[in-house]
Amino acid sequence: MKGALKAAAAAEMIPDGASLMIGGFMAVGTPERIIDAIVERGVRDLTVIANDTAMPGHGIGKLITAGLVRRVVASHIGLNPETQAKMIAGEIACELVPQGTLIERIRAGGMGLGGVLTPTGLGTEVEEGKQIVEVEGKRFLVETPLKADFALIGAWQADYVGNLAYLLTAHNFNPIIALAGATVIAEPEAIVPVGVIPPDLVKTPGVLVDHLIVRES
Amino acid sequence: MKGALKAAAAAEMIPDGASLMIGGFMAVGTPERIIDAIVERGVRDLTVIANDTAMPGHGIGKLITAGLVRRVVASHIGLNPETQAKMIAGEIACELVPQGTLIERIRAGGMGLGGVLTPTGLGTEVEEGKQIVEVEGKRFLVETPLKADFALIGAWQADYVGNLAYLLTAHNFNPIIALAGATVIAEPEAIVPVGVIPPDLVKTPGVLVDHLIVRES
Amino acid sequence: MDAKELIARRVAREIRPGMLVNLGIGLPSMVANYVPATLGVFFQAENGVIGLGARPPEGMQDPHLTDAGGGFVSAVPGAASIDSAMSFGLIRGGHLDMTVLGGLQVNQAGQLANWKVPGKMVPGMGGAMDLVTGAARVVVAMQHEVKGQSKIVRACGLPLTSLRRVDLVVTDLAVIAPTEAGLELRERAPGVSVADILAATEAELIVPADVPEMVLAP
Amino acid sequence: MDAKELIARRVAREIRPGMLVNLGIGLPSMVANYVPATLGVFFQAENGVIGLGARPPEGMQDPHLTDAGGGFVSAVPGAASIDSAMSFGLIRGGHLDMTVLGGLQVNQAGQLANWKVPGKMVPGMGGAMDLVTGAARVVVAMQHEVKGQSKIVRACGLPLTSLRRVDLVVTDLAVIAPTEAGLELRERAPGVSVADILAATEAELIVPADVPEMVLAP
Repeated sequence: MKGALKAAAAAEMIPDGASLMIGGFMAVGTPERIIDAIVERGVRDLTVIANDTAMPGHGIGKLITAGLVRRVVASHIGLNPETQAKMIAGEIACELVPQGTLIERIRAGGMGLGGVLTPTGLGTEVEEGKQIVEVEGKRFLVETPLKADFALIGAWQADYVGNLAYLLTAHNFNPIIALAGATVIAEPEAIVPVGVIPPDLVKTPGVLVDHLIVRES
Repeated sequence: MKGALKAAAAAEMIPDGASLMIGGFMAVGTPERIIDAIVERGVRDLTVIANDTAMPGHGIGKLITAGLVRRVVASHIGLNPETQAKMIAGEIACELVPQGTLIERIRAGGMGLGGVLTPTGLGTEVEEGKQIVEVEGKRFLVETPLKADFALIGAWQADYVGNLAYLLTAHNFNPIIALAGATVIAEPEAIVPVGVIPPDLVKTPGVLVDHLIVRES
Repeated sequence: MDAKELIARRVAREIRPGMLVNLGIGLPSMVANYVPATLGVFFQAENGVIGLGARPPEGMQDPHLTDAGGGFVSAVPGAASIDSAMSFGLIRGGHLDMTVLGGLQVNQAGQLANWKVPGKMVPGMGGAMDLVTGAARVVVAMQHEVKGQSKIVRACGLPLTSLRRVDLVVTDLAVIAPTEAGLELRERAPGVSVADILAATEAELIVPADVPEMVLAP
Repeated sequence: MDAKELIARRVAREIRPGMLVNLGIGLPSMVANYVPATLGVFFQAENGVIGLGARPPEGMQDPHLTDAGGGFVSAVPGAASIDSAMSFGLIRGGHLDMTVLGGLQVNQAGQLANWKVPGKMVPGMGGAMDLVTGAARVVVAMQHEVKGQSKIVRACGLPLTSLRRVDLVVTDLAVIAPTEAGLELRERAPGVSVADILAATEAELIVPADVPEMVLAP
């Protein structure tokens, strides 16, 4: 059984300089209350690993606007002009990663694999500086695994075991980053009694989740 | 929309010498009606890629007993003495693969990855003859991807789009082999109207499934 | 009919019954408007759904159901939710039957550049590199020229998206099929001559004796 | 109390509240009998469930709910279904807090052999190699000797399961902790002397001044 924290208490756990994997795709499925609490607390020099940086005023965009992020590993920052401006100004270091490679690198980190062998990026700028291996006569990039100090999850339902279920396109990176954070904090839309979520609907087993955020009213 | 075939019609598609990935763990989640039809038809020289070969009289065990299998790629054959006897007699070639490596090799084959970088098997007999790569100072075995001519899936519910849902421990290899068969044949316990399976319960999207087996009464 | 609608209507005719198709943001997304529901085509949004449907009526939007551009969409009966690993597994593994993407340049070898203009536009490649590398069929939908400059070039000045040769390029002037032999001119837009196309194209085109006019989806 | 029950009761005391634990087939599976439900421990069956429960009463078996040996089990409230890729992702990624496995031999370096007796028993490694390589804590539960031969040996004659040094070995005679320095004798079974253990052990043991008697779970 896990207790449920207020978002502010979760933000207290996150030190300056921490690396955060954050779920969501253009802020859909992003844990907004945790993000608001991080902004409120003013945690600095964060590394954010996520699909994108959303747009100003939404999800990860709030962290960017508040100047709390020093490094971004993402597949797309095109819809957040602030991220691009800060990257060009040298305030944020951006590593841009093909989306399918990014999610597999996170999965590899979370599942104890040594990396990802992918054809994506071969012969492009993405290849630069990377190891290439040949398997059965074909060449593949070796992409390194990714882990983070914290994974911040947006979920639909949780129970007090920590099991999580997601809705529709709000799955995205969430079930994968839950494997790769040293500490996993989930912000569900609702917390239901144990036994309410059918075992076959659980996408993140509770054993992966360290803390739940309680619904604040 | 996909029509539903009788198991015998599905078995007709499978030629001698075909490679089959078959779902199930000790015959739990194995498509028994397709297997019965293959035995009935007497397809020969099959390669079977599966977690195990079950036990005589159950699931893949029926293919072994009937002498239809020439090669097995599995993690465990210990509960089927016939597989072991035929292996020792040289009638079946067995490649034994750690279970976690086997499922990742199938996933890699189905998802267009070049292979699997795993620490499992390093320094053991499993390492013999395999490429080793070093990533960030750690050594990993390079395990090759696996694909097959057919994936034979045991499922709980299907709809006529081909979407599949599974129950409890009958998931096992099924959702993964659905990615790696050139032709995917699913044997559900029930076929329900399109729209009945909630999108969040679908573990195998219908676009992966080529044929459904109708319930025979 | 404006150039974008013409391109979308022509691309729509590439789509076969039962296909799984991914449409990029912008022009490519317009293709869905010209694909009849009776074809049984499933659209994938790489952010997490197979069975993308039309924009929902006002008041019926669900914040958990959006497309890759972040816009509200609906789901058709038989839709499936997928996480990002499954989504890109389908793409990289060749289970996606067709992707339609915008382009900045296509070179003589049929390779696409569409993700970066160094020093100007560095949005990140998103899913484009995986889509072009992995999809069973890659269709580029773009205007033939930009500011009087051909986008079909001998060599891409912009960074490549993938080494993979795309399968078809549909522009407001022409349909071009990259092949091992080179860029084959296959069709002309209505009212456009082969000479017009050659004049607007920097790359060398293989021109067969007969170049029919495009047939557009209704 | 027979040897197996003694081992199972001692291993049970290694399990901490809230852990995710995988118990191997045979002797290790007996450990669950001595873990109180109040600990909130979740058992994983690697074939696909977290929250494995007791064998169901006759007539209440579900053919979709079995353990890794193929036997009928139940699921506790809060259980989760997992496919094999997730199951071994949890194992290889270190999310499994403890695995308890049987053993054929443990060598001086604390490495385990438990999957093959060449020429005699070649069942395949199943999940054992991933479990030993990946679990956060590996506990070997086995009899100290077989047919008068020590199973704690200087060098394994049998093929290794993993290069990884296991964390604890619990036998019917002793508890031994493999460390960087070697195999440390930690506890004696009730009524067994250090001399008895040394006599039954081929490998060299580090013997501290005080070797307390095992405390068993009730």
